[in-house]
Amino acid sequence: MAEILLKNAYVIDPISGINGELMDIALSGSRIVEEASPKAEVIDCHGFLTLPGGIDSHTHYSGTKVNFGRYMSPEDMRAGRTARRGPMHITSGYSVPTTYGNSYRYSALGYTTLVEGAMAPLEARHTHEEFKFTPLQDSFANTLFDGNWGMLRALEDNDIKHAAAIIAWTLSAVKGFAIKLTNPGGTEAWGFGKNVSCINQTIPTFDLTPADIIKGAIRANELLHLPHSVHLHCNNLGTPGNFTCTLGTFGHVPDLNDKRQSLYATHVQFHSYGGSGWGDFCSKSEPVAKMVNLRPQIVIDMGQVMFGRTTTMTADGPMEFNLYRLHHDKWSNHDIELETGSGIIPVNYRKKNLVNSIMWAIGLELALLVENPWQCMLTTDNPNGAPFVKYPEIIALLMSKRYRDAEFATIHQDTEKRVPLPAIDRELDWHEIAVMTRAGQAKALGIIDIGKGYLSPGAEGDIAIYPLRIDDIDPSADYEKVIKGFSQTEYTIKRGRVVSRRGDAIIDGENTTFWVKPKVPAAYDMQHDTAFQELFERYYSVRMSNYPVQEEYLHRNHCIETETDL
Amino acid sequence: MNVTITFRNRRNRRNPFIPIEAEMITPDAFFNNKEICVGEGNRTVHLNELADVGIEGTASSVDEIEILIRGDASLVKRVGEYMTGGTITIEGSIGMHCGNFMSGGRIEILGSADGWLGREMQGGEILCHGDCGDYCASGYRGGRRGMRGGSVEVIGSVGDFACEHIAGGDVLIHGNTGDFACAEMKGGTVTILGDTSRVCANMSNGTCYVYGCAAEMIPTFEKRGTINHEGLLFHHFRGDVANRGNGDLYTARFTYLQ
Amino acid sequence: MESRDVPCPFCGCLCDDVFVTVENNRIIGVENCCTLGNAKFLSKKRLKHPIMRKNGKWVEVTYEEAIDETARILSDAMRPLLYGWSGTIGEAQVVGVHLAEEIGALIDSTTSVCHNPSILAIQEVGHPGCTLGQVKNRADLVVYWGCNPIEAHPRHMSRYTTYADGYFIDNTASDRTVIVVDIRRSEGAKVADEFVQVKPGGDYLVLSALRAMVRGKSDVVPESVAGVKKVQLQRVADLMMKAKFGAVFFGLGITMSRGKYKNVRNAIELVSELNRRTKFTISAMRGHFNVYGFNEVLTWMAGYPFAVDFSRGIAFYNPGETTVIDLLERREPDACLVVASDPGAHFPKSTIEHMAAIPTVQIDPCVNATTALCQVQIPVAITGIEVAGTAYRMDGVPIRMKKVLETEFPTDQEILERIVIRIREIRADG
Amino acid sequence: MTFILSSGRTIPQGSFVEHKLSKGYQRATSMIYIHPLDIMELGIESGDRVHVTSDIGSVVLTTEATNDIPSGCVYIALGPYANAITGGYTHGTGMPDYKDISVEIEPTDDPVQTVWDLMEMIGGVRYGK
Repeated sequence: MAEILLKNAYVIDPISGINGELMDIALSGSRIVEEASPKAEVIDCHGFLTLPGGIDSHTHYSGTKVNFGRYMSPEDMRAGRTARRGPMHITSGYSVPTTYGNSYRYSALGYTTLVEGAMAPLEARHTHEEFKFTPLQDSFANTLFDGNWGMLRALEDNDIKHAAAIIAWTLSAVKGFAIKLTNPGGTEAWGFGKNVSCINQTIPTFDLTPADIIKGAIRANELLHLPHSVHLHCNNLGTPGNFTCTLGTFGHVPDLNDKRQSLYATHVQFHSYGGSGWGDFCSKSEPVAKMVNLRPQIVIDMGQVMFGRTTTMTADGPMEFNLYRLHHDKWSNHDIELETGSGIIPVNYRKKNLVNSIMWAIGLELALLVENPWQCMLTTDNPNGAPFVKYPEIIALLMSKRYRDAEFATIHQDTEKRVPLPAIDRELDWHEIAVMTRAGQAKALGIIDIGKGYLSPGAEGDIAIYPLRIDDIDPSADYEKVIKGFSQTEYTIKRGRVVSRRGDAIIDGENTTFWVKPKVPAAYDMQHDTAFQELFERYYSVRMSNYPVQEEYLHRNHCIETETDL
Repeated sequence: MNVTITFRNRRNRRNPFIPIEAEMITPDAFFNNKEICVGEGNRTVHLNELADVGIEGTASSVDEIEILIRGDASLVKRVGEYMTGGTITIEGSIGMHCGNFMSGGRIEILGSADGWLGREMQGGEILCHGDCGDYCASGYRGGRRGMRGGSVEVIGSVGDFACEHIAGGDVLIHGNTGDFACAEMKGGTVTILGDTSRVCANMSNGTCYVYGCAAEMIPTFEKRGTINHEGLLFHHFRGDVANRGNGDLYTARFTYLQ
Repeated sequence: MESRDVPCPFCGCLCDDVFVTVENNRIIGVENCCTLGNAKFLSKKRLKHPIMRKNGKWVEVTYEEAIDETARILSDAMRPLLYGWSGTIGEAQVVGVHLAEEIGALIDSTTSVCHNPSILAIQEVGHPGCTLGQVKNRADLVVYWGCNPIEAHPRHMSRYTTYADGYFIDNTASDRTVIVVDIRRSEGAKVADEFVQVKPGGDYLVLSALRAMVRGKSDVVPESVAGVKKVQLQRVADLMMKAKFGAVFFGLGITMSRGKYKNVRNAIELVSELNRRTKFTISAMRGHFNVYGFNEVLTWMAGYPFAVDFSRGIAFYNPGETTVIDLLERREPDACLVVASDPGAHFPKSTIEHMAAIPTVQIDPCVNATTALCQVQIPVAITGIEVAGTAYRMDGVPIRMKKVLETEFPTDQEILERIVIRIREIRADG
Repeated sequence: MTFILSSGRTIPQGSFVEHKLSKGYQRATSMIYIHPLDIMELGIESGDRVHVTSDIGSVVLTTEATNDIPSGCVYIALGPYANAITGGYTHGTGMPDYKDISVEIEPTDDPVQTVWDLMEMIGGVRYGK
């Protein structure tokens, strides 16, 4: 088995309780071990910052919607082309790069694990096909249930166990990882061009409110003992005044799990808006962060917006249509029968635009106002707020008040009156950044047990070594060095092999797909449930037998089996 | 500095129909003393392999560079791409994408130009004495803005989709255009001295004059009466109403497909 | 032996409920399938061994020799073209894309001559669409524009629209209105509630008129547009606005006629406009069973759905320049590999003349019109009957094709992989 | 007489797609659909053969009268016969003009060629008989 010995690594490993120690790390095969044999290849890390491989707990990089973002955007494709070089394939695309583009660029940033934010079960095969061509990262798929007719009918009957059984069957069938709710109820209403406006409004086609769906899914999730919690994209994304909806949603979340949160709320920046319209649009990051601080059962991610062109894509079809009406640019929509929706539009976040400037501030405020970094993950909801290649800049903004002030001086001048950002002095430290970019994700996703997010013996050999000697850098002043250091690892190691070196991918793949399979008693096995079969028979456009993602699509994979309370 | 590039006959090349990708033929590249390489299919070759290159004199700015292209350049693509100054004169015809993205300087083509002449041009001038292919002064696939500035003048006729997505600049076409000239027009001024068809479809802004006949008029333009322009009577249309447009189309004559 | 729920490898509908009976490794019965699919399942004729043209005559050769010759042709070429792909599975298409990348080739698919304009239009204005089940369960208005489902996608109407009941459509006969727009009274037009007959080339104008009407600007529209009376246009516009869920399907009638992608763009913009008032979707009636799959594969690998030129080491895309018809018409390619399609039967004369003039190789199970243009043909197993793998339905739903017969023929994927290996060997030898 | 020709898919053409060299495919793709009034005007009967000529070339086809197509227009299935009169110019879009082609039609006694014949005319070599 191949062995590597990393010498002189300056390690920050929050899960193992290591905060800046010069040490050696031994790798054998795909894992970290106590010690390596003399045969091990030695890599001298020269005291460089060494972290567990980065984990992106919410990113859109694979599947039907992402690929349609590429398909409809030749102007984005030509904006990021690289030639074939060594083992690296050609890449295209800036905000929605090709699969290889995603993989190489994430790897250069030290990321080794990605969670696809939204996989429609009916089109899951597509997501898994792209996972295969994202060779340098492990993949997990959040699976959409917001408009799942089977689940909605069970919840209408207040039969949580039945809802859980449908979730269990679907997750196993489509090789998904977690329950994703995107604008619950809203995507179903969008089937007839409608939306929901608050969590307590009954949706048009089922006798349920979004709150019913969220509460039901959270309870079902815990019945199934899934590694991750419910992963929620709240209702009313992007509308002025939506923070009340966000607070209302958070208020419904019980604390059901002692190992992790009970709700992961994603891209909360887009859900922390005040005002009654675009005219008095303002930041409500403070009440939202305060709520998170009071409720340890909630974890959020930022959904940071950065200025420039990008492509927005979400299962939230009605929201994308509203964006289209604002921008009158190209608009794609793709409803998925019995399950969910989706929409895509390109956007350009501009500093001159007041709303965009406020959005930029809100994301940063959330990260700075949430006291516990384990409760706020660093994301851009890639590519919605910005392409992930902007992460180093976001890290620097969080670590440097001076950088934030310098940026603030360049944005729309009225922003100051609408946001609390200028008054926030907090500067995050290296340890907090390590939490928000890997350790916190591992905990929130519930994947520490499978060796993710830390560097002790037994962990997966996923490591990022950045050319940063942190004792020599004052991030508050040297933010340019922070950006540069996080932009390109010295080494990225995946499953115990060096996959990327100073920005170049050097081998072709060590990725694994992780999926869950709740163990369900026969009485709750939907495979043999006649009402469930009938749903397929009568309303789906594919046969039930052709629906599950076959083994052939899982080249290397790891099935996480869970015991259930059904 | 005077640069003369004389393309040799390619009969002895393996396949003389393979186009030459010559984005490096710009005053800027010669000013920066770059080694000029071109693409011939999947091979990259030195320009000297395909053309005789003569350089006389020196230049202290890009504007002092004059490039003369002789020989058969009708399959040579992307000449003048991204040029910022200086001049290029082409004695014969030129291949596709001549003057793409140019922001300054001048290109004069004594023969004809193939498709995508002056695509996404930002500034400078192009004068083509012959005809021009499809997508003259247009945009790129998926792009919402085509030509943004500068001027294009074509003495002959142009193909289909001329000035598609145009958002700025001036275009003057002495001859006729093909179908869908000025489609999706967003700005700028286009003057067509000959005939055209389905002109200004889906336009949202900008101004177009047609001195000949606009055949198969888009039926969703609002008639605003007649005006006198340079001594001639023009029908004034506003539209495209289907697209909430506020563009102005002036045409001497028009027909509908009824 | 009986196989249920077999997806049909004919058209973009990918009906996945076919029942196939096999005896002695031969298909003896096919149920649930349309005429077109039946013919494919029951087809028996095929080429039994690789063939090569030597001194103007066809001779049988071994797979090894055919592959070696193909590899030599491709590695020697300065502007190789890899064309076809729509009749094979994603797993083989992936190898094709890698091959194109490796040798600096042009790669294009049959999309180029069917829904290429739809893609160009989508790239300008996007695509408000949905899966087919959404139409089946919700659409109370269906519009077939420039397409002819009865002849090209025979089960489309019975599975998703005219004859299909759905969750919110209790009785399809009374709850669904069907409009057909075409230049001729097609079979579909005969069963429509409203038939709009447009003069050839007039679709764009009619679409513009409808858009203005949906905006409430009927007053600008002349009394007749491209052969359609204004009163009928107003009636159609009203039906559209009144619908709870409208679904437009369009086909080659608008992609191939004058204006090409501008027609499709206008149809999409009509649908986008209608969404301001009600719910509307639009979908292309894709032809080959996996034509959409190639678009998906090339997009995630290279960033563009078709017509990619890898000759300069990066992916370059510009339909009209890098599309198969233009390339052949300008006589650029100096070698051609055809996989899983039949350009000989579908391309304009002048373009296949060039194919016949250069070394062309075909990978296909059957002798077809393209055979005559080739130097080499390599027969393979039949995808979707003898080979399993991924195909994408016209609405983007991926479906796994099944293998119902055993075969000794190699698959497209295997042949392509062997060609890649052979090319590497040739290059290593210098 | 001048007509506007369009080509497209038909059921018979589709069902013979796997047998491009069969008589059935030849029949399905060499049929030209034309309005009965136009048939009368040409002075022939449905089933008679005609020479169809475009800017690109000429091909012999068999007529089939139908009221489904307006007078002045003709329709043919996609295939080698349609291609013989279709040009390769795409207006810079990649898509040739398979529809709205202006053609001249006149009666003829010449036979309909086979698919192999058509392929050989452009430089191909038939395989088998």
